[in-house]
Order: sequence, then structure tokens, then C-alpha cells
Amino acid sequence: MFPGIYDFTWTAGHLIFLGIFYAVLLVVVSTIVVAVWRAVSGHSSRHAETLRWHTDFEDLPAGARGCRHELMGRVESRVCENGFDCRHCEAHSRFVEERGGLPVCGDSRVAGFEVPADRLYHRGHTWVRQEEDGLLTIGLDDLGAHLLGRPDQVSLPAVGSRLTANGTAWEAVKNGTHIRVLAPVDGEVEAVGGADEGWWLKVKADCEPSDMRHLLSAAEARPWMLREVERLHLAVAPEGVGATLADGGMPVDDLSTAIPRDRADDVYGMMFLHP
Amino acid sequence: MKRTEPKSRYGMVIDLDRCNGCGACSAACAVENNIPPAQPGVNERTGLTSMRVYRASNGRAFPDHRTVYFPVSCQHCGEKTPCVSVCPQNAVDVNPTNGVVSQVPARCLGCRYCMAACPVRARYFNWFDPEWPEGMDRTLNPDVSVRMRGVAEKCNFCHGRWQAAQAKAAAEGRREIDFADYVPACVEACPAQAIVFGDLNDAESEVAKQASGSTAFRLLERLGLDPKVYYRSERAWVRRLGDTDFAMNERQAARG
Amino acid sequence: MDKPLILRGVSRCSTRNFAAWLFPWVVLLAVGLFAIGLCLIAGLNQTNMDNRFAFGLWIFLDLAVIALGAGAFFTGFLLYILRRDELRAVINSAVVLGFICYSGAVLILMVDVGQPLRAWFTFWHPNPHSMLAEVTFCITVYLTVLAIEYVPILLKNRQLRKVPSFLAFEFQLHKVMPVFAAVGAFLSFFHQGSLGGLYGVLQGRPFAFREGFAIWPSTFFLFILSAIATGPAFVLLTTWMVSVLTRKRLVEKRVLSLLAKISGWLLIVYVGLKSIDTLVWLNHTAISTGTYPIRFFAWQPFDVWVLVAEIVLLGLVPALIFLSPSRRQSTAWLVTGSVLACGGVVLNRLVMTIQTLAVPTLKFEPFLMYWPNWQEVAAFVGVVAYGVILYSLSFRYLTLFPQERDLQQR
Amino acid sequence: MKIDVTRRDLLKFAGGAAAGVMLTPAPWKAIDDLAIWTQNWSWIPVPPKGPVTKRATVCSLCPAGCPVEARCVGGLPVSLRRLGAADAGALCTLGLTGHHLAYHPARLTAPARILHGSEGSRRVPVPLDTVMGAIVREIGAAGVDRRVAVLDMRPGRSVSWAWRRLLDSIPGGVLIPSPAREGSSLNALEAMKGSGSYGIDPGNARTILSFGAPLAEGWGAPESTYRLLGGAQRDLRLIQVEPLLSRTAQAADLWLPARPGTETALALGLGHLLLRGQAGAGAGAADLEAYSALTERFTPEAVAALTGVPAALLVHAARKLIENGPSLVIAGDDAGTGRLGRVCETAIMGLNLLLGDAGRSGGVVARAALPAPFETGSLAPEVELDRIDDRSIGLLLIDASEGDLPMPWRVMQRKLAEKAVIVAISPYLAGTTERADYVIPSAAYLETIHEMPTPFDSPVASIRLSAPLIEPRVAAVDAGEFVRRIAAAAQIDLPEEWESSEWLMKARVSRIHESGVGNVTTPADGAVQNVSELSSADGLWDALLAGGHWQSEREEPAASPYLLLGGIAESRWLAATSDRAAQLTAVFHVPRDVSASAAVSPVVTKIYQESGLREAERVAVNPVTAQALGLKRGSRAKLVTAAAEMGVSLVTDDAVMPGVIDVQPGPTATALGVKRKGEQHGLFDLFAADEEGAWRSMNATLVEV
Repeated sequence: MFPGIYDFTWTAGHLIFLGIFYAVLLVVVSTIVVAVWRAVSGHSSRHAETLRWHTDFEDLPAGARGCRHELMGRVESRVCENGFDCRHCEAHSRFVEERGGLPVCGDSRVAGFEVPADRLYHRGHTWVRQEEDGLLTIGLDDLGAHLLGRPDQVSLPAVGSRLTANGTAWEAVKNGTHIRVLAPVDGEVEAVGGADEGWWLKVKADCEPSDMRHLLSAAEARPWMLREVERLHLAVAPEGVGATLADGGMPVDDLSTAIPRDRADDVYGMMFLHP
Repeated sequence: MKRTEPKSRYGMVIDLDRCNGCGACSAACAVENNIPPAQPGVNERTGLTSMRVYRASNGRAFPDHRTVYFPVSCQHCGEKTPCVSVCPQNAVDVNPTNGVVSQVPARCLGCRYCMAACPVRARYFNWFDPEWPEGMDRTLNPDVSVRMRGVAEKCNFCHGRWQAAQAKAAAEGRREIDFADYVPACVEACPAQAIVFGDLNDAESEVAKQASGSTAFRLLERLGLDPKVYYRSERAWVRRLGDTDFAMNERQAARG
Repeated sequence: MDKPLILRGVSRCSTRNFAAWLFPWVVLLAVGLFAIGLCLIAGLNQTNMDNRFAFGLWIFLDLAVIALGAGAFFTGFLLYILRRDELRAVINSAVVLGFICYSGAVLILMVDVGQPLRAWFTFWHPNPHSMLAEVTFCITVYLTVLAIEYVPILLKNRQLRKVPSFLAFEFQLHKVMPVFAAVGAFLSFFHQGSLGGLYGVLQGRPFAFREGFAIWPSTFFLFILSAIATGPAFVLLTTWMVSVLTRKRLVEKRVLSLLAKISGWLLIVYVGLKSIDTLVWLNHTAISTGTYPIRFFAWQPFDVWVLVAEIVLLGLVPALIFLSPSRRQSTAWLVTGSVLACGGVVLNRLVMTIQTLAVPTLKFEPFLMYWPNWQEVAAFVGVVAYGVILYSLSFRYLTLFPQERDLQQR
Repeated sequence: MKIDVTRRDLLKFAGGAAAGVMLTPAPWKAIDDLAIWTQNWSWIPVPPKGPVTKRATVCSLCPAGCPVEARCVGGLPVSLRRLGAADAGALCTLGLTGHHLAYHPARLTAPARILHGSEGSRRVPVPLDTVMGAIVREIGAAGVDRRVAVLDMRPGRSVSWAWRRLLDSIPGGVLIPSPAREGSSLNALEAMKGSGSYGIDPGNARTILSFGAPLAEGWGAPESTYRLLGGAQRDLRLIQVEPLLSRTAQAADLWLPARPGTETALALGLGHLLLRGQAGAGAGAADLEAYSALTERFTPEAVAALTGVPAALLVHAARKLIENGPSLVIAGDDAGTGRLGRVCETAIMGLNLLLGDAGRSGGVVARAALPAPFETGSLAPEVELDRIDDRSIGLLLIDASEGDLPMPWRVMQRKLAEKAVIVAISPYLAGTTERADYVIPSAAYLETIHEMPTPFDSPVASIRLSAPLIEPRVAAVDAGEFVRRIAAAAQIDLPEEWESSEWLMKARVSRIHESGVGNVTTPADGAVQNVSELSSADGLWDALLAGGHWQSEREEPAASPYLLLGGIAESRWLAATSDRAAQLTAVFHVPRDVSASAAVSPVVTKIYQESGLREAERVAVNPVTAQALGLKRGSRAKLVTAAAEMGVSLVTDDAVMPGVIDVQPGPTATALGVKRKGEQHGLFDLFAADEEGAWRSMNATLVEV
């Protein structure tokens, strides 16, 4: 059949046999080529960020993926399917219609952590505050701040660089653990602060007025914070033993000291939503 | 691989009443086909004997014990030749003009499927690299290439001699070869002239006559593979040894 | 030390312990590679195979592991094509197992053939009448498919995922996975069958020869059935072994009992057909070639008990275990059942490979037996070691059991 | 401008490159070349190419001297086949593969000293003069009690005469024809007839009674084998006396399984029947009364009791001999069957005389001796080994230059004096040559002219020459030249001026030409030419070198009276016919294809190693015997004879007579040219000759270990 084969004769058998198998081979090869092509062509840093969040989110433990509407008891138990992005979640809008807006009330202190009402919260322990100058200030919430304390090392995005919601906002190293803080919104970095300033980034949001539906209001944030503290317990001492921190008492301002070094990685991973 | 019925069918008849197991056919085959001598440690299970003589008996005790010798080479099956149909890469070739089955060593990858398929175990595997005592390679037959280790091989009715006979016929402007020019080594070497070789389709030929005789039979005929090697014997118990219902006795088992 | 490589939230033994676990396997692998080297350099005279036992330990075990490896394609088939989503819990493990089984088998095959460098001739001038050609094509393509299915699992490693393009690729692969599942299923059904056909078509060997439908002897279908019946059982068995070795819950019980249930139903069908096939073979096929089938079993190592063991003890019994809902609740029963089922398919492959060749065809030929020598055993053990090592690494650094972490945190 | 290369670019590049390469022929060519390489491994021998020619010669590997056509490539033989009519049979395995022997691994390459150690022996090359020195020293010490003897593996060659000429000038010098040669039993006839030289004429016999001769396995001329197995109408009837169903017994019309060691009784029993069954049997015998008196007691029943052969079979056999004449009785002696001893051979030859066929075609015939190469003046005697005194040989020269006949060494050993020196001239270090202290290489088959004098089974004197086809691969010493050198070294002056065997052969041929008798047959075309028509001796020489066969005319028998008992004392007869029934007997039996030469082609492994057709070095007993001894097939046992004891692994075979241990020495690894170290001489050592010179069977015991 192929060149250089002495006295080889084609038969119906060959046609069927080779037909089938080279067809299969073709399918396999073309599929893989398509996959590669798509991967290469559709590849942009921005897209990569979203992609990463999607895969990460998939791999988060179910406990970390609960829908925000559990918090207010609007639903028994529901695992989020949109990677915490309620902006295009019809379930979210449905819930909102059914149960109306959110009450703004309650004690701003939850389990020893401040949850001020003047800002919106992201599940990655960042908050967003609308400033008069139209910019958005992004900072770590109280728990996040306590966890991070004074980072050993911080790498903030350059002014002018873009943020993608659920993408990387900035990175820090604490107790030898590498931490990625997730960005709560899409936008362009205008200024950078730090642990001392009490805020980390000032961002010019993409859309004006920026759509913040996917962020938690203080009202939701408070029960959420309670949960987070529980998760923190679990993360620090999975076997349920060891000192439980922040049980009513004032939290030490650098929680990280209370985290056993060998667990640090797990704990930060769980709290800052890295699988 | 639709096989049209070949014009002629080369085959042989082996007279078991003449054969007394001298083994000359085996040796002649080795000389003609450049089959190397045994390496140390080779035994009857790993040897290379394209023409192999088996010793069989009527299974009776002394003094009624009688033995018979079965020279067994490739039987050149005609119907759904087992080794041809199983070879994954066409390394077994059936000559369309004379039905001779032959191995193409250069194509063989040594999967040995054909050996598992062969009912008479007439296929052999080159377990070793071919090796002759120093200098003896000057006695090799130039018409047959030496097989490398790792391929299967078998009897092909001395293909080299067939080619020579064809060349001769062509040179003399004949279309048919003369069987005087084409005598396989084993046939030529038999001191008792127990083997007759020729074209089974030629009713006039000695081989066809003997093959159609009442005392002629073939090995494992009922497998329906239509081999082209016939045997003959006047002794009924010898003819029964060709049947498919293999005997089972302890002494045989002990050989395992 | 290697913590950054390990998924967050799952507990793995210390690097030292892991190394200690790997060490003996690495040694075995080294010995195996040495034996393989011998066979490749000095030739197959290094093995105990001979002209009668042209197939030996290697072919037998190749067939066995390929049958067990069927778990990979069949689980994939159930998951992606029949949408049994519970099986997502074991699919990764199944894929890795399949990859190990097939790559190992192909590796050994390459040593087993006399001229490995000519293996590709099959693609150059194939013989479509040969079951072996079919097997070669299917297995090579399917091994590629398995490799592709392995890639996303690999790319999800905690460090690799940091490379954006890898993630992108993984994402795309994930989308086309059903295609591969389908192709894999198609190929596997074919070559599992062809492996059976391999023996069924041997008209020269009354012990192996079977009649069938169209171009396929009955063994073609029996091999498919036995493979897909024991595939899930093997997945079940390995999952259990891993969880015992690592002292972890890896999947929810219902997944295991689902596997068992699937295996059970298929087994019962297999046993039924196998029995019918055996009766037809003994009373018609063999007789018509003039052989007395009882003689097949006339010799001690291969007595009639082999047949009984294969069909009843290692076929019917596990089927019944799997089909009883109460038994399915107990891990002990599940494991017993899987061991029996897997043993059954292995014995079947042994019989088809070794006994077929041990039984003489010529009246003046003896029964023969064959024992592998150390080179053959070492080579195979080496491949097993390769499998264990690859699986251990995969288990430690990749996510083979998605449910593991949640089960652990609950 | 600045180019920054990102990881992505690199990946792209790599991918593109990979894809690109696939499109080039490179990878495909590479794998193709790999495959082609597997077909042309450098270490795989390539058959020689060259012009193909056909050359005629004569096989010198056994005395039969078959005409051979060699197919040569580039002048070197690559295959051999028998010339002439198909009904003359074909070459035996040995002859068929003869062209391998020149390259045999056991080939001797230079004179050497053999140092015999406890485990195996060592070969140390030495100059020829050292060997000569040793020889001369012994010749100096020679005397009647310390003889100088030549063991001649092929007696009757021109060089045999040269030896006798040399030995004549040495006190006690004697030439001993190998006791393992074919037809040695014919010597019994000389004692019985008083004088003359005799041959047999199986070619015209219609019934042959053979005492174990492997007639269907290539014993004697292949014609006999063909007449037995292949003949269109089998016109030869064979009665085989043998304790196992050998391949010849299998082909026989009548098989008399006689207990080993009772052949004498069987022969006398038949004599008993012939005397009564045939009118005028033994009329010409001077000792007829004594013979009939002796055979009186050997009634069929008595013989049946002794031999285990049913009386009816004996009677039947005797009738066949009488009715289906001409009948011939042969003792069946060759290197493979061993000797039956003088008494037994006399009894057997006696049957021929009783049948009255001395001189009749198809029986024992008187035949002229070949002319000697030179005027026979005084020559050393030619003496059978059993006539030599024990421990009397001080220097043994083994002339195996035509090839060596393997035989139990102990047969020779008992004749050797203290510290006897043994020198062998042989192509191979195999067989008896392995026992020598000094070895000298000679040319192998097809390397030089070999002389084939009258074979024992030819009714007329005959000679053939084996023409060389291969350049000698070693510095071979020629036997004639060797004799000459010895003479020179020992200051013995010889009347003739030969310097080589060729000179001697030429001399013999010219004397044949002078005599003008006989004719030359060219095997290729069967053309016959009378010697008288040949103008010159050179013409005859050339005709012979071209494969020609010279034969003399038939002789008229001398009707002299003869002695049926050969003058052997009755006591010896009684001893030879004692009852063996109780004993377990080991019988010596080497298949013909490896008994005729000490070195055989390595491809003979096809028969002995690779196919299980025959087992090498096998010891077999009947299953019944094995059971009686509590042994099983394959079990290790200790086999003990008067000569030696050794561990063997047992084979059971229904073809072997109960009470008999079938011992098949050889082929040894050396003989097969198989690489193996620590080689033992093996089963040969189990056998030794008794006073009568018999070594076919030995009383033995077999115990499990």
C-alpha cells in the first residue's frame, strides 16, 4: 500500500480497516489540535485571571463555596455555581426580587472583628469603599488584616495596571506562606497604600457607577464573618482541638502568631480562597 | 487478501514405511537454508529445525513395540492458512502460482502469533543470533539469506532452489519449471527416497498419484486446513497417528 | 518539604515516609529494567519461552492488565456518555490506572517481540485479517487517548496550575473530554474484543478455536464482557487498597456500591454467555474437529477444576455478591467480590494463553508446561513497580479522588 | 529594535518546529533506517558470493567412499550430494555435512603436547621436533615386551604399507588395524579358511542375517540401506539380531531380540538347525564332527532359554536363510556396535560356511588384495588388537589421518605398558586422539587427497581417491611424510624414496596400471573404462582423482577345507555360551551417524540436541526393568560395570529389551563442536574388552542415587 512495499495489494479489508482507524486517529488528533488552538488563541492575561479563578473555585472545598443567600437564611444550603460573581447569576436576582433588599442594621462587631457598614465585602476578605472622588478604595477586612498582620513581603500591582474581579489584587508572603489576595472589582489601579495606611489600593472602576452586586453588604458580611471565624477554627485545628481564638475575647492583632507554622499554608489557603 | 486458487499446488508425499528416522533431511535442510547449529543450552523446545523428525510409537510394550518417524516440516496449508491470516503485517506470503507458504523474515517483527497459530508447530523462532564456528560461514548457501535473531522462520520448499529452477526455465524459454531442476534439499537427501515432491494439481505426477492413494493421509486433516504435505503408510496404527484426537499418556506428560 | 506541590487541605504523609514507601519499588523497577535490557540486548533467549510456548508470562499478564485497565474507559463511558455523575469521584483514579495498565502492557510488548524496531511495520503494511493488527492499532491510539486524558489531571497540580497557558489548555481539554471518552470507549470495545479474537480464530488449535458471528469468534464478545465487568471491580479494589494504605476515606460508599452493582450485572451476563459458549465449544466446535474435549483437561496442572473455578467460583460467586444489596453495604463483601472477579478474568486470560499452548495438537506431541524464568518475572514486576510509583506520585501530587478533601473535613 | 522572547514564544517555536520536522522526510527516514539496520546486523554472517561450480570427489569419511558432487561457490564447497543413480541411495548425515568438518572447532592446528589433568586436559603447542624426540626415545627403548605399535584407523591404505615398512625395522614393531573398523570380524575367516583375504557381497544377497549391524543406518555401502528401505520392490530380506528395536531392527523383516552376550549360543543354535535343515551343509569342514557335537546341545528350545528368542522364531529364521538364498550372515561390527569377540565371530562366520556360500556371489567371497605401493619385501606384521599381549605397547602411534573411530579407550588401555607414550596424527582433537600425549595435525576431509582402499563389503578389490577442494586451513602434516620423518629421526633407512602419501598412492596406482586388471567407472555418467585401455598410469590417476572408481574382476574361490570352529578350544566355546539370563546387561550402541567419525558437523545438533529425535549420551531401559529396579524416567542412577561406574540420568524406552541397559555413548560435546568445558569422556568408559576382544556388552548394575 504505502511506498516501497513489495507485492502489497489493496483489498476491501484494508479500505474498511484502515478507513476506520485512520478516521479515529484523525478525530483524536483534530480534537487535540482544536483544544490547543483554542487554548493558545483565547489566551490573554485578563482571560487567564478569570480562567484561573474558575478552576480554583471548582477546586475549593464545598464549605468555602456556599451561596451568599445562605447567610441570610434565604436558602437552606446552596453551593455557588458562578464563582461568587452574582452579576450574571439569575438565581441571585431571583432571590433579591423574592426577598427584597437588605436590612442595614446590627452590631458592627462580630466575633471580635469590625465589620463597618460603610463598605462592601468580598469573600476573599477584601472590602471596597466608594470615595467622593469616584475612586474605589480596596482594603483587607478585619479578619484578613489580623491574619496577614504585618506581611513579611508584599508585591503590589503597578499604578495603571488592571484588576479583574476575583483575579489577583496583590500578593504577600507571611510566615513563609505565599498569599494571593483576590481583587473584589474590575478596574485600573490609581494608587497603592499598605498595611499602615489601612487601605491597599485605590482603583478607578471600569463601569460608572460600578456594579457591585456581587459584593456582600455589611448585613450579609456579619453572619459571613461568623462563618469565616468557624472555618478559621477548623483550619487552624482541623481535629477540633487546640486554642480557639476570638471566642468572644479580643483577637490578638496578629492572628498569624496563633497559627501553628505547619498549618499556616492550609489556613491562608482556606481563608483567601486558594485551593 | 482474496486468494485465487493457485494454478499448481506444490506438495510432497512422505512414505513413513521407508523413513527410518536417520535425520538426514533435517541436516540437509539446515545446510541448504543456512540454519545455524545449536547454541549451548538449546534444547528440543528452542531448537531451529524447519524439517523436524518426530519419533512416535504404537504405544505397546516390548516386544510388540514399534516405532515410526514423522518428518514434519511446514504443511503448507491451502485453506485459511492459519499463519497467513494471523500475521499482523503480512510477513507470511502465499505464492499465488504454486500455493507455497513462505516467511518474509525482513518483515517479521517476531510477535510469534503465527507460531501459536500453527497446529503442527512447524514454525520456529530465532531465539539466538545465528552463529557458526569460526570459518564455517564460508560454507553458507549464497541463495539463502541468513535470518537475524528475533524473527520466525519455517520451511518454504527451498525457495532458493525454486528460483534457480525458474531462472533455468526462463533461460531455456520454458514457461513451466522442470521438477528435475527443483528438488527440495530434504527430498534430495533422503537415503531411502521416502519423499516425493511435485505438483499435486498435475494428475500425472508421481506425487499426485501417491497423494490420492488409499494409504495416504495428512496430519490433523479434520482441522480443515487442507495441507499440501501428505504421508503414507501401509500400517493402520501409523495412519491413526495423524488424527486430531491427541493421545494422552503419562510418559508424554513427563516430558514436559 | 514538597508541601507546595500538594493540594491544600489534604493530608499526606511526610516526604521521608513517602520516600521510604517508594524505595523498594524503585529497586524492583531497577531490577526490572536490567532484565528488560538483557532481553533487548542479548535477545529473547534470555526468557524461558520456547517454540511451543511462543507466548508466555508476558502475553498472559498483558492480557490480564489490559482487561483490568478496562475500568478506565468503561468508567469514562459511564460518566461522560451515560452521565453517571457519581463516578466523577473515581474517574481520575480510573484514568491513571488505565494509563498505567496500558503503558505497562505496551512496554512489555515491545520487549516481548523479537524486533521491536519493526513494530511500526504494522502501520505500514497491515494485514486487516489479523486480530493482532486490530489490537495494535487500537491499543496505540487508545494509549494516546489515555495520555491526553491524563494531561488535565496533571495540569491541575498546585504548581503547574500557576502557569496560565497550562490552565487555559486544561480548561479547553476539559471541554472536549467527552469526545475522548467516546473514542476511547469505541477503541476499547474493539481491542478488548480483538484480544479475545486473537485466540478464538486459531483454527489450528482446537482448544482455543470458537465459532462466532460474522468475522468475530465468540471469544471476541466474551473478552469485551469480562473486561467491562471486571474493570469497575478493579477500580473498586484499587480505591479500597489506596484508602487502606493511606488510612483515608477517599470516596463515598455509594460510589463503591454503584461500581459493584454495575460489575455485578455485567458479570452475571458474562457468566451466562460464557457457560453457553463453553457448552457449545465442548459439545460441538471441538467435537467437529475430531478431538475429545475431555482430553483438554486430562493433564494435572490444567484439570477440569480450572473450568469450574473460572466460571463458578470466580464468576458466578462475585456476581451474586455484587447483586445482593445487603452485601453491597459491607466493604468486606465488596472487596471479596472484586478480588474474586478480578481473579476470574486473570484466570481466563491464563487459560486462553498458557493452556492453549500446553495442550498438544499432534498425537505424538506431549503436553508441555512452561515456567517463566527470573528475567521474565523481574521484567514484569519492574513494570508493576513502575505502575505503583506512577500511581503513588499521582495520588500524592494530583487530585485522584476529588471527594477526599471534603470527606476529610467533614 | 529590542526583541523580548516570552515563554509563550518559545512554546510556539518548539511546537512549530516539531510539527515542521514531522513534515520533513527526516523522522520517517530515521525509523526506516532503523528497521533496515535490524536486517543487516554487522555480526550476522553473510553467505559468500562467487561463481557457482560443480566438482566431483569421493567421500572419505567412512570406508564406503561414496561418489560426491560438491556445489562450490568461489571454489569452496557449500553443499554435497551423492553422485550417480538414485537407487544407490544418498549420503548419510555425516557425508552430507562433511564440508563443515574442515572448520570443526575441535580441529588441530599445530603439533601439541596434551597434559592430562584430573579435570579435563590442557593443550600446549610444541615444535614437531619435540614430538619426534619423544618418538625416537621410545623407539630406542623398543623390544618385544615394549612394542612400538601403530593403531591404523583405515588399514589397507598405501600409507599402512609405509608404516609396516618402518615398523619392520623396529624390534616388536606391529601395525594394529583399529578394532572399531567395519567388517573386522571377517578376520575370523582367515583362521577358519587358513589363508586368503575375504570380503562379503551384500549387494547380491537376498537374505542377510545380521548380528546387530546397523544395516539400515548406513553400515557399509548406502546401497544396502537403500535396498532395505527404499527399493522399489524390496528385494532384500533382513533378519536382525539385536537386544533393542534399533532403527535397523525396525526395518527388518524378522527381529530376533536376543539377550546381549548370548549371540554365540544363537549362532550355534542356528548352526544346529542349518546342519539338519540343509543337505550337505558343512560338507567341506574338517571339523564337522566336533561342530555337530558342539551344536548338538543347542536345540531351539535350549537356545530360546539362553537367548530369550522364541524357538519358533529361530526355526523360522533358519528356514528363511536356507530357502531365500543367497544368504549372508554378518557379525555387524563397527565403531557403533562394538566387537562380539573372536569366538562369537567364528560361530557367525561358520554359518556362512555352512550355508555353503564361501565364494558364491551374495555371500562371503574371496577377493584379491589391492596391490601394495611397493614390492612387498619384509614388512611388520598386521595383528588384531586382541592378539597383542596386555601391557606390552611402549609407544603407540595412532594414525587417524583419515579421521578417528571413537571406541572405548579401555579396550586399548589394557595393552599399554607402564608410562607408554601415545602420539596421534589426526585432523581433530577428538575421540581416541584425546588420549594421546602428543598430537600432530593432519589434513581434514576435502583438504587433501585421501585414499579409499577396498571397503570390507565389496566383493572385489577396489580403490577410490578423494580429491581436495579446500586449501588446508592448518599446517597439516601428511601421514606418509610423518613416517618418513620418523625414519629419518630414528636413523632408519627405508628402501623406498617416498616423501608423502601422494607418492605412495601414485606408486600403488601405477602398479594397478601395470597389472592391467579391472576397470574404472566414472560415477557422473557411469562410463566404464578398462585399465588395459588406459595408456599411462597418470591417466588412471587422473581418472581416479576425477571421482573414478577402480574395481578388479571377481576371484574364483579356493575350495580348500575349512574349520567351522576355527580351532578354538571347547572351553572357550562353553565360556562364550554361558547362561546370562540372570544378569542385567549394558549393551554398547552408538548411532551410526556419530560412530563413524570422532568429529561430526555442528548441525548434527539438529538431530541430537534440537529435535529430541535422538538423545546424546543416553542410558535407556525398558519401563518394566526400571520399575523392577525402582527407578523412574529421568531419575539419577549409578551405572556400574567391571570397567567403571558413573552417574547417569535414566530414560525409559519400550524399544529396549527388559534386562538390558541400552548405553549410547556420544555424541560428546567435543564431537559436536559445541562450546562446553569440563568435558568428560562419558559413557565410553563403561566398556572394556574381555579376553576374546569383545566389548559389545558388559554385565552391569543400576542403583538409584
